[in-house]
Order: sequence, then structure tokens, then C-alpha cells
Amino acid sequence: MSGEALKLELLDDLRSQFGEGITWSGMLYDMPTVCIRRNIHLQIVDWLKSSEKWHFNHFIDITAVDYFKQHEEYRYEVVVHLRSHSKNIKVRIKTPVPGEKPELPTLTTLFAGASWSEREVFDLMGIRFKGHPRMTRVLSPDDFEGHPLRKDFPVKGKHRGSFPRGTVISNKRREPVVGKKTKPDPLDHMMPTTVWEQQRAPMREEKGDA
Amino acid sequence: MLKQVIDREIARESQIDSRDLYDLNLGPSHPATHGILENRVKLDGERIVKCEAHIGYCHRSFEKLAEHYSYNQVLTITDRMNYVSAMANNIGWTLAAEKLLGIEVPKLVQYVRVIMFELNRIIDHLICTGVIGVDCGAYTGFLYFMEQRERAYDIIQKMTGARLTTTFGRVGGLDRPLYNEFKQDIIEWMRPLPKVIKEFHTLLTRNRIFIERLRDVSPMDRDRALEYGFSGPNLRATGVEYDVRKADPYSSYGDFDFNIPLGSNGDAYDRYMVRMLEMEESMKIIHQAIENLPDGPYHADVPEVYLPEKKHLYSNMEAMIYHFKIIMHGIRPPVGEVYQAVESPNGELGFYCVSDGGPNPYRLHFRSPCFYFYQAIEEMIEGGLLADAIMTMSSINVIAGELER
Amino acid sequence: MGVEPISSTQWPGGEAITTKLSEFVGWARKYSAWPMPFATACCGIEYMATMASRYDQGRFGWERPSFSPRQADLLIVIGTICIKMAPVLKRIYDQMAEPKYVISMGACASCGGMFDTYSVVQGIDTLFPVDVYVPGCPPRPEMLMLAYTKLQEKIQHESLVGRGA
Amino acid sequence: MMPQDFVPVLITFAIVGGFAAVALIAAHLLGPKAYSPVKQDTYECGVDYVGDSRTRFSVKFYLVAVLFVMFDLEVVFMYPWAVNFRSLGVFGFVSMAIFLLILTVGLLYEWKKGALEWE
Repeated sequence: MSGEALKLELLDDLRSQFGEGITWSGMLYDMPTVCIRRNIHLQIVDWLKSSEKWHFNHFIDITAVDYFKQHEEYRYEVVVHLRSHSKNIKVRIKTPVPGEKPELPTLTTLFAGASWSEREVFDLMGIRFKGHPRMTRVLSPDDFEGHPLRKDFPVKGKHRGSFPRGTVISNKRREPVVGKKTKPDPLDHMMPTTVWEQQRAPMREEKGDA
Repeated sequence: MLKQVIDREIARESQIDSRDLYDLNLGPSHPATHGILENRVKLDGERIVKCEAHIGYCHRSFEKLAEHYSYNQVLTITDRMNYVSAMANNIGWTLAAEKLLGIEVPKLVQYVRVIMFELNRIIDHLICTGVIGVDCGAYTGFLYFMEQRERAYDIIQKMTGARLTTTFGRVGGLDRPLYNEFKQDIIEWMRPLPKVIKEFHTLLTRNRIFIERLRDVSPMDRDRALEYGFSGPNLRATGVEYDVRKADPYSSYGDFDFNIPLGSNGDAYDRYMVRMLEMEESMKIIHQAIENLPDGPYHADVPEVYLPEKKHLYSNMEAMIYHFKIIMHGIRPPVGEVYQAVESPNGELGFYCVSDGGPNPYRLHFRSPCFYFYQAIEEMIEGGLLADAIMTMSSINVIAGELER
Repeated sequence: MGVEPISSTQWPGGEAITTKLSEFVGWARKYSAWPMPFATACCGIEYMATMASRYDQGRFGWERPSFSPRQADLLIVIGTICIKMAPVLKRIYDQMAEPKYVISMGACASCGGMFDTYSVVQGIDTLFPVDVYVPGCPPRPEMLMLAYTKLQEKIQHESLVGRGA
Repeated sequence: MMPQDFVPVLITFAIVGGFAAVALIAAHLLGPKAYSPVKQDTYECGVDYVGDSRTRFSVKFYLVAVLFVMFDLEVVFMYPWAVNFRSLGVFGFVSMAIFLLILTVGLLYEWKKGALEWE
């Protein structure tokens, strides 16, 4: 069976299996795509993986897209790509997620590869995954505020404006004191862990600083 | 008597509770972690009991930047993703954009792309296997391979003007016509390669210490690798035959015949051997592509996407209009989304591009193979020795730009 | 080196050369700076090319890279420094022994380069003082070697009581 | 052996001791002293370290260290013998053979006792 017919047959199987759960299904540039409702996100991936006929066992990718102000009922869309090694075809599953409290069940129970990609989606887009073993940020520092890949997050970041070019971060206490051995300063353990905090530090009042 | 003492000691050790474990940072600034990987490791003696991997030390937010770039400017981001083989990413992105725009590029462009892709695969494997040697202590092999890479730089400089960040090709074809002694240069470059690779084989492949360091280090079985989303040499090392060039051929890869080396139990030695054998396959492809390199236009005839040449600009009217339209209006693909996967030297490099009809991609996600290797590292190095962890990290060939996008 | 030969007439014993002590000490130190390559991104590959046999950096006496700040005199920051890496880099700079020098290799380290984004530190001179900036993305090995010679001149003409002597 | 014959040995000790002392004292006096709490902190790949390094570790490491020291000294004794091997003639050869034999017995004992395996 050629690739094309196989993909169409896959779409028919999915429609027959999850009739009303699927809002739209079709071929997008030679990739069978299925838009589903939020509640069957876990069941459809589980079915795809465990069905002997299709056996989608190769995890490809999880990512999310922020359709900001383009749809009323949902804002984000989580896109899952899977591949069946035996049949050598790929499938894309798109799940809409509302804007206020974006939440989805995690896929790590089915695919170990999903753990870090879901963490990345949480880190950059702010969509939480219930039941994820380590739901923390993976790419940004731990005390980073905001989710950068959202459309309303500026490219240059929110706090950077307060730091004029060339100001050397040298909080006085840490300046090496030549010659004298310094007592351990109790405040020293509070060295700002990330530049993030330093960048919010108020600018020193230079006289005539432009 | 001594043996009983040692056995009792080892027996006592086995029920060691976490209080006695030794915490160590195999941290970001460490010669073996390629500068950006951090593993917080709990050691029991030399054996790694638990590992917690952290990344993000080189997250340069490519995807956020790409939303403000035009379709041709994204090329400047892609060659900083897997910067060891920059042209492979550029070609991948141009294929994805052309698929989105529905452009069919002429045969010459497809063949040149295949040649440059395989050339980049060879130089990527050269550095990866060289670095496996360096992490193992064998520095000489790395120098032999770096020399071959420098000779490849001469060709890349003639093609694109840059050594590393090449911005090769445009959406719709090549950025400039081929320079005329392109064929001889490639053949001349590949002439000593088999000898150098044979030298590296005699230097390392049957070296007792090298085999001892790499054999049975972090073995990965087939289904677990598929579940983790492995692809490329690390997946083929486990014996799974998946190569995007064969699975869904792009850019006329179907015209060449080459076979795919497969490993058996997916340990570090298999990953090394698969990369070494893949270099020979790539050379076969390049020879075939060079022999029947067709001649023809070096870009597709799509004036509203591909900028007309400068000399036509002032003479004929349409070129002027198209030039103005592309520069001011930008390339505007139809609304839709596309996923184009390419077999990059590290694995399946995917470009998921959502377009809303505007001049720049609405959302662009790079599916980077390294991201999925490195999340498996916690499971791969647990149970092994500390020295095995170093070999695991260098054998899966994690590249910073691609890992953290 | 500021060297003035003394002719045999002034110095009965024979030829001699005089120079300042700081010049002499600078001359002795400039060929033995142990670099700590803090490589994060694409410039790391160009640094490897500079270390490899064609553009061998050993000719400048900087053959021995040290991967711990304790034995390093020179910190070469190679590649993009992100906000998550900045405290690590600042700590490594603080833990280097005086006299220490910094080369910021590449546009990303010098000024954030093409990544004017939320997650990249716009130039490592916001963290600590830098001696030599190397432009380029990535800079060619020859540009890095020019940076070496520039730094050697600086070490040469530095006064003994200068920065941490 | 006349006491004067020991003069060269004393001179070498003086030179060795002197060089070490001069190097250390000069570094201490001339070197810049810029102490700061962060500089005194331990360096562990640039991030905050957890726990301390004085925890208990397995006896295997100590065993390997002792074996190494023993066989290293054995080699150190062979250097002077190897240098004037010819002049020592058969007598030298036989005495060194006995010395090596004794140590080989020690090695075989450890091998049988299983001290060489790592697991």
C-alpha cells in the first residue's frame, strides 16, 4: 500500500475510533493531521501507540503554538508528532488549550521522550502538564518570570531596559580588596544567583549619567 | 582473609543510604561537557547512583527570533543551530520553506544540495569521532581529522564565503552560481579521505583501551530509544533501521544507492562505529552525485520568491517589480503549516513552520535531535562509572546550539 | 621591548642592553599565559581550528589550556553567554588568580551579537572588565591570533604595580 | 668513605631545598594578594557545590593506592641498578633477580587474594 493511501486509511481509522472527539482531520502537506478536543488528548495517543495495526512507537516531537487573539474558545495549540516505525508514516495531533489556565495530561507515561519536550513547552509557553514527574523550567533559569514564546512577551525581555550598556556589575562588597584579608561577610552567601536579579538592581547614581 | 574484609565492605556498601552518597557537579564548565551541559550526580565511590541533568546554558531563543525574520533571514539562525555542519541545517530549512511555498527546484540545485549535505555529514562525523578520541585521551586522531576539516573549509569558503556560519542557499535555489572548478575540488578533497579514515581506524578502533572504554557503555535498547525519540546514528546504533533519506526521500536522494550501517546493542562503541561507517557511505553518495551532476539553472523560476539578478534589474521591467515586491512586501507563503524532516548528521532535524500568510513565519519550531538524546542521559549514565558518563556524553554528540535552540 | 644597546665605548667590558624591569618581567610573562577556553557555542569550533595543526596556537606559547580557573591566567570567553550562564562565568572570573586577563571572542561574547533577545547577556563587559574584544561571528583563527598578539603587547607594557601586578 | 665525599650530596640537597624555598617565599612576597570570599570558595564547575568532600569512601581506593606505592618504589629501586647494569655484572643481576622475585611473590599473593579486581 503506497504512503498516500496508508495515510488516508489512518485518518479513516481515527475518525471511526474517535468520532466526535475529532474536530477536524485531513492531509496537510503530506502529513495526516487530526485536531481533537482536549479531553481525548491522552486516549488518542494511547490508542495510536498500542494498536497492533498502526503501532506508533517512535516519538518525534511535542510543541505548542500561541494563536493569540485569533480564536475565542482557545489560545494555545499543543502539537504532537508521532511516527510508526513499522508503517513508516507520521501523524500530527493538534490539541487546543484555553488561555486562562492552560493544562493538559502528560504523555510521559506513554513516551519517555515527552518529558523534556513538555518541560520546554511549559517553560516557553506556560502550558502545565498534569502528572509530569519534573514540571520545572528546562531552558530558562529557574527564577525567570514570564513565558517567552508567548506572543505578548517582548523579544528583548521585560527587565533588560533598566541596565545601561557597559555598567560593570561589581557590587562593592565583592570587589577584591588588594592586600587585606577580608572577614567572610555574612551577606556574601547572598551573591545574586542570576544576572536576572542584578539586572533589576537599581542603577548606581552616576553623576551626570546620560 | 583479605578477601573477606573486602567482601564485607562491599556488602556493607550495598545498603548505603543517600547520606553517604557523594554529590558532584559534572557541571557547565567542564572539559568533557562541551561547555554547556550540567549533570548533578550522586556518586557511590566511582559508580553513579543518580543523575539530574540541567541544560539551558546556551538558550539563545532562536524560535522567538525566527518570528521576526523573513523566510530567507531564518537561514542565519539555522546555521548557528548545529554549527558543526551548518549547511545541513540551511538546506533543511530551504527545503521546508520550498515545501510550504510549493516550489520545485531544478535537478542541479537538488544534486548540489545532496553533495553539500553529505560533505557536511562527513565533517560533522570527523569532529564527533575526533572528540570521542580526545575525551578518551587520544589527541592525535583529532588533529588528523581537523586537517581534513580545514581542507573542507576551503571548499565551503569558495561556495559561500564563510567557514562556519555559511547561510548557504536561498528559498528557491542556490544563492550564487557554482564556481567553475567545483567538481575537481570535491574530488580532490575526497581523494585522501579513505586513507585518513583507515589511519584513524588503525589508531583507535582496534585499540585495546579504546574498546575497553567504549564497549558496553550506556547501552540503549531499541524500543526505549524509539520511545525517547532517538534518531540518526544513535538510533541506528541500537539496530533500528530509520534514516530520513530512505524513509521519505527529499531533494532527489532516491537517485543514489547507499546502505545504512546499523549497530547491535546501542552502546558507545556502536555509536562511534556507525558514524565511522557512515562517512564511507556519504563518500559513495558524493561520487555518484558528482558523476551525473546535471547542468541547468541554479534556481527555480519563481520570480515572486527568488530575487532576480542585479544585471536584469535595471534592464527589464518585471525584474524591477518583482525585486521591489520581494524586498518591500516579503515572501508570503499560503496560510498553513508544514513539517519537513531532514537527516542531519545528528539525527532527524525537523522544521515545523506555521505560516499565517505574513512575510515572516508565525511560529517556527526546530525539532532538534540532540534535545531527545540528552534527556535520555539521566537513564543512560546511572549505574555506570564516572568515566563512562564522560564517554556517553561525547559519544551521543550533543551540540549546544541545537540542544537549546 | 624597550631596549637600548650600549656601545662598547661606554661599557668597557663589551656590549650590553638595558631595559626597564617591568618590560623585562612583561617579556617573560607574555609568552606563557595559560588560557582557560570557556567555550559555549559556535566560536568553540573556530577555537578548535585555532588549536589544531593548521593555525597552531601553540606558536604563541599558549598551548596549554587549563580547564580550571585556578591555573589560568587568561579567560577566553568563546561564544554566547546566556543569562543562566552569567553567574557561572562571573564566579569563574572571580576565582581566577591575579594577574588575570580576558579575551572576549566573537560578537556574541563582546556585545550579544545577533541575539538581542531576553535570554542573552548583551556583552560580557556587563559582568567583568575585558581586555581584548575579537569581532566576527565566528572570528577567523587569524583574528584570534591577532587578539593574542594585542594582548601580549598589553602584558608586555604593563607596569609592575599595575592591576594586581 | 671520607666525610668530604658527602659534600656533593649536601650541595645537591642545599640547591634543591634552596630552590624550593626561594620559589615559595618569592611567590608569597611578590605575588598579588587579592582575597575575596568568592575566590576562597571551592571551584566545582562554576556552580554552587552541595555537601562536602570529606565523606567516607570505599576501602578499594585505599587498597589501590597502597599497591601503587609499593610497585612504584620497586621500580624506583631498579633505576640505579639499570643505570650501571653493565658494571655490576652477574652479582648485580642475581641480587636484583632475588629482589624482583620477592615482589612477584607478593604480587601473586594479592592476585590470588582478589585484591586486584575492582568490583
